[in-house]
Amino acid sequence: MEVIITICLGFMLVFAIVAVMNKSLLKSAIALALVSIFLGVILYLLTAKWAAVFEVSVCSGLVTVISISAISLTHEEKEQLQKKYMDKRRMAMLPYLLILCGFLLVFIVLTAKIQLPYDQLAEPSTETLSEALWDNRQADVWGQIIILLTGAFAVVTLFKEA
Amino acid sequence: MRALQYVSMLFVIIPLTALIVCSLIKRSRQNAAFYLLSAFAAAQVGLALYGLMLFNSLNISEYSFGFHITQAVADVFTLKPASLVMLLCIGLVSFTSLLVAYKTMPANKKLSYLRLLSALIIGMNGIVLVNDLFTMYLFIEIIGISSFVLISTTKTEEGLESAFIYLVMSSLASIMLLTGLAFIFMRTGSLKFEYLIAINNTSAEVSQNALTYLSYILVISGLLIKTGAVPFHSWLPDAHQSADTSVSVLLSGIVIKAAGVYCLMRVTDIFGNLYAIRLSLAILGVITIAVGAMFALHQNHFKRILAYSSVSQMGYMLLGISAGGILGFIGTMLHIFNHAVFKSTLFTNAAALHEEVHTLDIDKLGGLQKQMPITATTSLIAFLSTAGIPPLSGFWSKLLIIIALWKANFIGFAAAALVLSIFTAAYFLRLQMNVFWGQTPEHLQSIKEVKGTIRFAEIMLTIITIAVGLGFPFILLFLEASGII
Amino acid sequence: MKEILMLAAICVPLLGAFLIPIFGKAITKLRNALALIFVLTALLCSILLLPYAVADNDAVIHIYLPLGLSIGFHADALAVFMAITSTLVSSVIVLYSFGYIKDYPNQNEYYLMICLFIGAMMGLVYSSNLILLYMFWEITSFCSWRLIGFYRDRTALIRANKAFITTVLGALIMLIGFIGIYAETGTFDLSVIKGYTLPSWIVAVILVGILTKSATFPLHNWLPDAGVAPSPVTSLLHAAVLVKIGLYAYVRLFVVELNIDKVFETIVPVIAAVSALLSAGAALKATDIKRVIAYSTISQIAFILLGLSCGVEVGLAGGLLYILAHSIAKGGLFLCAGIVEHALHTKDMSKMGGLIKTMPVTAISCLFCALSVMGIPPFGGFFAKFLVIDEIVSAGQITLGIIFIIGAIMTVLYLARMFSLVFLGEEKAKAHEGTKVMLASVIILAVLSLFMGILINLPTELVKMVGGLQ
Amino acid sequence: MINALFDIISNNMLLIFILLPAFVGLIMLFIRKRFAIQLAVLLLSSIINLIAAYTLFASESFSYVIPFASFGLDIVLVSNELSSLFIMLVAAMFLFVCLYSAFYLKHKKQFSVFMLYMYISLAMLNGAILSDSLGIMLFFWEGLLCTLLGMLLINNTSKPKAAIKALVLSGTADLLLMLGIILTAYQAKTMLINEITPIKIQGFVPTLGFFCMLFGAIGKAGSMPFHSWIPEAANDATTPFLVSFPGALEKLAGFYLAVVVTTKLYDLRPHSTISNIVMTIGVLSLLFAVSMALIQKDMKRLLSYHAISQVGYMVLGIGSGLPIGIAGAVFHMLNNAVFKSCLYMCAGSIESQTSTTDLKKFSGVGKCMPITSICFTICGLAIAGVPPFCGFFSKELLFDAALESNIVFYIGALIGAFMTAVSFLKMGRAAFFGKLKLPEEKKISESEAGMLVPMIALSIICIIFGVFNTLPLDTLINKGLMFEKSFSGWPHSILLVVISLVVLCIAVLDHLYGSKKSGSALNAADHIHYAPVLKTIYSIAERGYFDLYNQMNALFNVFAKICVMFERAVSFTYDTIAVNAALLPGKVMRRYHNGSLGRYLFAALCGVVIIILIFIAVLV
Repeated sequence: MEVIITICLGFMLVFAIVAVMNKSLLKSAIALALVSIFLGVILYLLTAKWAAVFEVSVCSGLVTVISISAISLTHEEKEQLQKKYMDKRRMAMLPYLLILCGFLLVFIVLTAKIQLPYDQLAEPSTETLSEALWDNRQADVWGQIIILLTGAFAVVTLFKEA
Repeated sequence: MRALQYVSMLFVIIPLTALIVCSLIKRSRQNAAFYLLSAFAAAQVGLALYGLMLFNSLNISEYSFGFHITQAVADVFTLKPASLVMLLCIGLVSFTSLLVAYKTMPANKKLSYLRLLSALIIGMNGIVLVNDLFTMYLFIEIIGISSFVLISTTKTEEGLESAFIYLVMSSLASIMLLTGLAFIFMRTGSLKFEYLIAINNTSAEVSQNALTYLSYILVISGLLIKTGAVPFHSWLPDAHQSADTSVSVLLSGIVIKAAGVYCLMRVTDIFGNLYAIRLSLAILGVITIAVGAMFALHQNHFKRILAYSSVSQMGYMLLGISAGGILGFIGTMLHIFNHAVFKSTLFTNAAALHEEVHTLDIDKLGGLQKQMPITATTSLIAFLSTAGIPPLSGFWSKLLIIIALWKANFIGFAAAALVLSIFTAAYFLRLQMNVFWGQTPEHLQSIKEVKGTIRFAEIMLTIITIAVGLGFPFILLFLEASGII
Repeated sequence: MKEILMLAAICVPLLGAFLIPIFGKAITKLRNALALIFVLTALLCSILLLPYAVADNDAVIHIYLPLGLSIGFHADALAVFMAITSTLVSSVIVLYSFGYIKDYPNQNEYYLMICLFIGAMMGLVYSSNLILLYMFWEITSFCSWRLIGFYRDRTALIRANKAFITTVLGALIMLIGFIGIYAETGTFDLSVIKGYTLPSWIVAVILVGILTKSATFPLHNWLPDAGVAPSPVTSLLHAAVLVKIGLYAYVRLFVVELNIDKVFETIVPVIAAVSALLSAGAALKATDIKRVIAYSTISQIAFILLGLSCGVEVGLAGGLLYILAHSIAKGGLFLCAGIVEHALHTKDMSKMGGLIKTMPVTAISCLFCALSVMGIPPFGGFFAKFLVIDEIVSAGQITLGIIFIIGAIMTVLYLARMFSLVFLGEEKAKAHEGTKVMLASVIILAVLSLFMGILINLPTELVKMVGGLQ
Repeated sequence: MINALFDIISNNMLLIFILLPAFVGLIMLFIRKRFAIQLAVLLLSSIINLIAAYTLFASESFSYVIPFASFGLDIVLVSNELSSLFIMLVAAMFLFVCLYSAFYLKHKKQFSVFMLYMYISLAMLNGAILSDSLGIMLFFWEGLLCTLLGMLLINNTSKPKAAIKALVLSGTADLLLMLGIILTAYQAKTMLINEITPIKIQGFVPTLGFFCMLFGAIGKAGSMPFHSWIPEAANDATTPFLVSFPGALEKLAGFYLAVVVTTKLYDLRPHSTISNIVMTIGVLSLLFAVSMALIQKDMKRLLSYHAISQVGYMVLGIGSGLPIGIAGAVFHMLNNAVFKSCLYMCAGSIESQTSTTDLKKFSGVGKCMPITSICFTICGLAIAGVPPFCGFFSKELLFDAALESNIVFYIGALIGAFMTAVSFLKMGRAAFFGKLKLPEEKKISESEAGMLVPMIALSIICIIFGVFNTLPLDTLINKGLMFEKSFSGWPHSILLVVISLVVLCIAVLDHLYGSKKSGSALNAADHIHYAPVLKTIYSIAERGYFDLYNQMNALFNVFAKICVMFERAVSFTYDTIAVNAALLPGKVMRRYHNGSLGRYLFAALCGVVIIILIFIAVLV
C-alpha cells in the first residue's frame, strides 16, 4: 500500500512539473488532469472514497474543461502568447518555486514527525450515502451542485459567446 | 422566531431561484431576468435589515437552520448579526453592480453576467451562513470560479491574463486552505465551528501542536490571498482593472470581503484568537495599508487606483480582526459595510466616466467637475469617507478599529494605521486633482453628466455614506441598546 | 434659550452652507446675502451668548453616547470669545468676497465652503468632546483644501493638496494623542476629564497637530504656499480662522481643561520663538506681497503661542487679546493685498510702488492694519503685544522676552518694507481703487483695529472674563 | 450747575490735556480754507493749554485714576512737580511752534492734516508725561510714532526713505522701551512710577531694563544710535515738522523720560560703570553728530546734526548722575528746545523766500531778511555757548558735571563745543553775511509777521534765560526736579569759564583760518573735513556706516538670508524629499509588479514565510 501511494505521489510530482514546464498549454492542462487523477487514486487508497470521487470529478474533470476552454480561446494567438511568455521568462522561476514549496512541505511534515495515517485507517463508514451527504453535509452538496453549475456557465460563457 | 426562520431561509432560496431562473430564461428575455435579479438583490437588503430588527427584538445572538426533509438533518447554516450585515452588503453591492451593468455590460454578455452573478451571490450568502469549515471552503470555491469567469467576460488579452493570474492565485489559496483543513480535520475529526471552538478551549493537546499551527498558517494564508492582503495581493489590481466595471464593483465591494475578511474573522475566532494569528494579521495589515497606498500613488488608471485602495483598506479590516474584542469586531463589520458602500460609489464613478469619456486614464481626464457635477461630488464624498474624514462613515469605523487596537495593546499598529491613512488622502487627492478638479481640457468641454441607473447608484450610495456617517450615534445607541457594547 | 442660541451659531452656517448652491443656481444675489446672513447669525448668536457665558451660566448640550463618545457642546467664555473673534472677521471677509469673487466661476462652491468653514469653526470652538473637535478640525481642513484650490490652476491645486496633506497628517497624529487620552481615561468627553494631567508623549503628539494647524515652524510650510488662493480665502485661512484653530485647541486643551507637564512651558515657547524669528526673517526677503503677510502670520502666531504657553494665567489674556487684534489686522492686510492684486494682477512687490496716490483708501487701511500688527498704539496690536511680553517676562523668561522684542523689531522692518514697496515711492504701475464693497470691508477692519486700541477696555474686560481672571 | 460743571472739569482736569488737543485736532481736519478761523482755533486752544498747564504747575501735585482696562492698564494720571513742569514746557513750545507752522503752511493743502497730527501729538505727549502707569505711558509714547510717520509722509509719499527710517528706528527704540518698561515693572512688581523705589542697577536684568528704558528715552530725543532719520528728514520733510519734532517736542518728551528713568526708576550712581557708559554714549553722540554737522552744506541738514549733538550733551549730563548734571541737562534741553526750534524757524523762513536751504545755492541774505538774521545770530550764539546767552550757562553746568565724572568726558564736551562754534560760524557767515547770491533771479524780502513773531519771542527767551537764569533754573527746573541746591547765577568755577572762552576763541581763529584757506566762509571747515585721518572717517560716515538703520538692515539681511535658506530647506523637505520618500517605495515595488506569475507566487510564498516566522517568534 505504502509503495503504491509513494509511486502515485511520484507521478503526481512528475505530472505537476510537466504541467508547469510544458510549452504547450494544452499538454499542461492534460498533465494537470493527470495530477488530479493520481490524487484521486491516493485518496481512494486512503479510504476517502467520496473525496476521491469528488477530486476526480471536480478537479480533473471540471478544471480541465475550464482550462482547456480558456486555452482554446487564446488559440489564435497561441504562438504570440507563447513567444511572449518564453521571451520574458516570466514563468522561469515558477517550477523551482513549486518544487521548493513541495520540499518545504515535506520537510515540515517530516520535522513535525507527522506520519501518513494509513496504518490507522478509519473503519469503513457505516452511514449510508444519503446520511452522509444529505443529513450531515447538506450544504456541501448544495455547494458541489452549484460549483458544477457555475463550471457549466463558465464553459458556456467562455465558449459560446466568443 | 418563525419570521426569522423564513427570513433566513430566504437568503438561500432567493439566489437559488435567481440562478434557476437565469439558467432557464431565454436570451431574448434577459432584461426580465435583470429586473428580477435587481429586485432580489434589493429584497436581500430589505430582508437583512428586517433580520437585524428581528434579532434585536428577539434578543438572541445566533440562529441555526437547515432545510429539513427528515428530522435527522443537522442545521447546516447559522445566522448571526454579523452575517446579516454581510448579507446586507452583498445585497447592496449586487444591486449596485446590477445598476452599473445595466449600462456597461454588452447585451450579448448580460445573461452570462446574470447567471454568474447569481452563482456568486449564492457563494457569498453561503459563506456568511455556513457553520462548517469545509462548507466554507466549498463556497469560497464557488466564489472563486464565478468571479474568475466574470473577470474574463471582457475577453480582452489583459482580461484573460488577469483572470488566469486570479485563477492561479485562487487555486494556490484553495490548495492551502484544503491542506490546512485536512490537517485540522486530522487532529480534531470535525470541521464544525462549534466543535472546533469547544476543542480549542478544552484540549490543549489539540490546540497547541505544531501541526495545528501549520494548519492555521495555511488556512490564514489561503484566506489572505482571497482578501488580497499584501503580499498576496498581486492578482487583485489586474483583475479589477481589466474586468468590466460592474464586476469590479462586485470584486472590490464584496467578494474580497466575503471570501477573505469575513472568513478570516470567523477563522480567527474559531482558532481561539491566538496571539500569533492576531499579530500576523496586524503586521500584515499595516504592511497592506502602507504598500497598497504606496502602489496606488503611482497608478494612472482610475480603476487600478481604486483597486489598490481596496488593498489598502483591507489592511484596516485585518487590523480590526487582529484587535479582536467586541469593538474590533464592530469596527471591522462597520468598515466592511462602509468600504462596500464607498468603494462601490467610486467604481460607479469609474463606470460613469467610462460611459461618458471612454477612458479611465487619469492623465487624459481633467476638470470634469463642471461637466459631471454629480459624479464629481459623489466621488469626493466617497474619497473623504475612505480617507477617514469625519463625520463621514469611514472615519467612525476606522476610529473603532483603532480604539480596539489600542485596547488590545497594539498601540504601535494603531498609530501606524492612523498615520498611514494620510496616504489614502494622498492618492485620492491626486485622483481628484487629475480627474475632477483643475481646468477642463478642450476635448472634454462637451462631456455630459451620466444618466440613468449609474447616476441613481451614485446618489443612492452617497446618501448611504453620509447617512451612516451622520447616523453613527444612532448606530452606537442601537448597539448599546441591544447589549452588544 | 442659550442652548438654542449655541445650536443656531453652529448649525446655521454649517447646514445653511448646503442651501447655498441650491439658491446659487437661481439668484446669485440671494445666495450672497444668505452667505452673509449665515455668518452674521453665528456672530449674533455668539454675542448673545456672551452674557450667559460671562455670568458662568454656560450653555451646555450633552447627549450621551456609548464609548465615551458623547455629543457635547459647551459655550464657555473662551469659546464665545473665539467664536466672536472669528465670525467678526469672517463676516467682513464674506462681505469683501462679494466684490472680489464676483467674476470667477465656481462661486457656489466658494460660498458653500466659506459657510461650511465658519460653521465648522463654530462647532470646533463650542464642542466639548475631543472627537467632535477632531471632526470639525478635519472639516476645516477639507474646506481650506477646496478654497485654496479655488482658481483650479495646477499650482493652486498642488498647493491645496499640500496644505490638506500637511494639516490632515498633523490632525491624524493629534488623533493618536486623543485616542491615547481615551485609553487612559475611557472617554473623549472634556468635561469629564477636566483637570487630568496628560502624559508628556500625548502632549507632544497633540502639539504636532496644533502646530501644523497654526503653522508653526517646522510645520508651517503649507501656509505661505497657500497664498495662491483668492485673497478673501487667504484672509480667512491665515488670519481669521484656520490658524487660530490651533491656538484655540492649545488653550482649550492645555491651558483650560487639562494639565500638562511643566517642561512644555519651556519647550513650546522655544519652538514658538524659533518659528517667530525664522518666519520674520523669511518675510524680510519675500517679494510676493501675500507671502510677506503669510510669513508675518507665522511669526505673529508664534508670538501668540509664546504668550499662551508661558504658563502664566495672565499670559492667556494677552494671547487672547493678541488673537483678536491679529485676526482683525491681519485679515485687513490680506484684504488690502487682495485689492492691490486685483488691480495690478500681480503679487510681485517689485512691480508695485506709489499706489497710495491711486488707491489712497486701501493704502491708509493697510497702514492702519500694518501698524496694528507692528503693535504701535493707538492700534489694537499694541496692548496685545504689551500684555504678551509682560507675561513672558513675569514668567521669568527674560531671554524669550528679548527674542520677542527682536521679533517685534523685525515685524516693524518687514511691514515697513512692504508698505513702502507697495504704496510709497515712485509710481510703477497704473492701478485703480477697489470696488466699494471691498473698500468698505477693509475700512471696517482698519477702523476696528484702531478702536480696539483706543477702546482697549472693552476687549480687555472680555478677555479678563474669558480667562476668569481678576 | 456751574459749580457742578466746574467740579467735573477740575476732576477731569488731567484728562483734558489729552482729550482737548485730540478734539481740536479733529476740528482742524474739518476747517478747511479759512485761515482766520484756523488760526483762531489754534491760538485759542494752544493758549488754553498753556494756561491750564501753568495752573497745573502752580498747583499742588495730585493724582487721578480712571478705571479703564484690566491687567494694570488703568489710566493713572499724575500731576507732580516734574510732570507739570514738562507739561508746561511742552505747552509753551507748542504755542510757538504751532503759530509758526500755521503761517508757514498758510493756504497749503496739507495744513489741516498737519495740524491734526500736531494736536494728536500734543495729546500723546501730554498723556505720556502725565501718566503714572508705565504701560499707559508707553501707549502714548509709542503713539507718537504714528503721527511722526504721518507727518513725514505728508505730500512726500514718493520719497519715503526718511519716513521708513524714522518708523523703524523710533519703532526699535520704542520696542526697547517696551522691554525696558516690562523689565522694570517685573523688578518693581508695579507699573506705577510713583510706587517704584529706584532700582539698583546690579546684575543682568536691571542693567538690561535700565538701558532699554534709556534707549527708549534718548531714542525719542534722537540721540545716537537712533538718530539717522533726522538728517534724512531734513531733506524730505516739511520745515514745520523739523521745527516741532526734532527741534522741540521730541526732545522734551525724551528728556522727561530720561529724567524719570535716572532719578525715579533706577538708582543711577555717579561714577559708576553704568554712568560712564551712558556718558560715553553721550559724548560719542555729541562728537559724531557735531563733526557730521561740520561738513554739511545744507542748513536744515546741518541743524539736524546739531539737534543730535545737543542731545549728546544732555545725555552726558543725565548720565553723570549728579544733580548738577541733571539740572544742566534739563536746562540745556529747555534751551535747546528754544534755540533749536528758532534756528529751524530761521531756516524755514529763508526757505520760504528762496525755496532752498542749500548753502551752495544762496548766501548773504542777511540784508534782505534782517530780523531773521538777528534771530539766527542770537540763537547761534546761544547754541555755541557764548555768554550771556542761555546756552552758555547750561553748557557750563554740563561741563562741570563732566569734569567731576571724568576728564575725558570734559575734553570730549569741549571738542564738541569747539566744533559747534565752528560750524555755526560757518553757516551764519555763509548764509547771512557776505555777498548776496540767490538760486534764481528774484526779489526776496523778510518773511511774514506771523512767522517772525515766534522767532523773535524765542530769541528773546534765549537772552532772558541767559541773563536771568534764576528764572529757569530755580523757579522751573529746581522746582520740577526738587533739588535743594541752586545752580543759578554765574558759574562758580572761573577756570571752566575761561577754558570755555578760550575754546570759543580758538574756534573763531580756526574759522578765520579756514575761510582764508578755502576762500569762502562756506568751506571754512574743509580743512578739518579733509584732514588726513578724518577724511577717511568722514567718508565712512557719509556712506552710512554709522547709521543704525543701515546696520540693522545689514544684520537682519544676513539673518533673513539664513532664514530664507532654512525656509528653502524646509520647503525642499516638504516638496521634494517628503514627496519622493512617499513615492519611492511604490516606485521600487512597482518594478516587481510586472505581471510575472512567478513573482506573484514568490511574493505569496514570502507572505507565508512571514506568517510562519511570526508564529515561530510568538510561540517559541
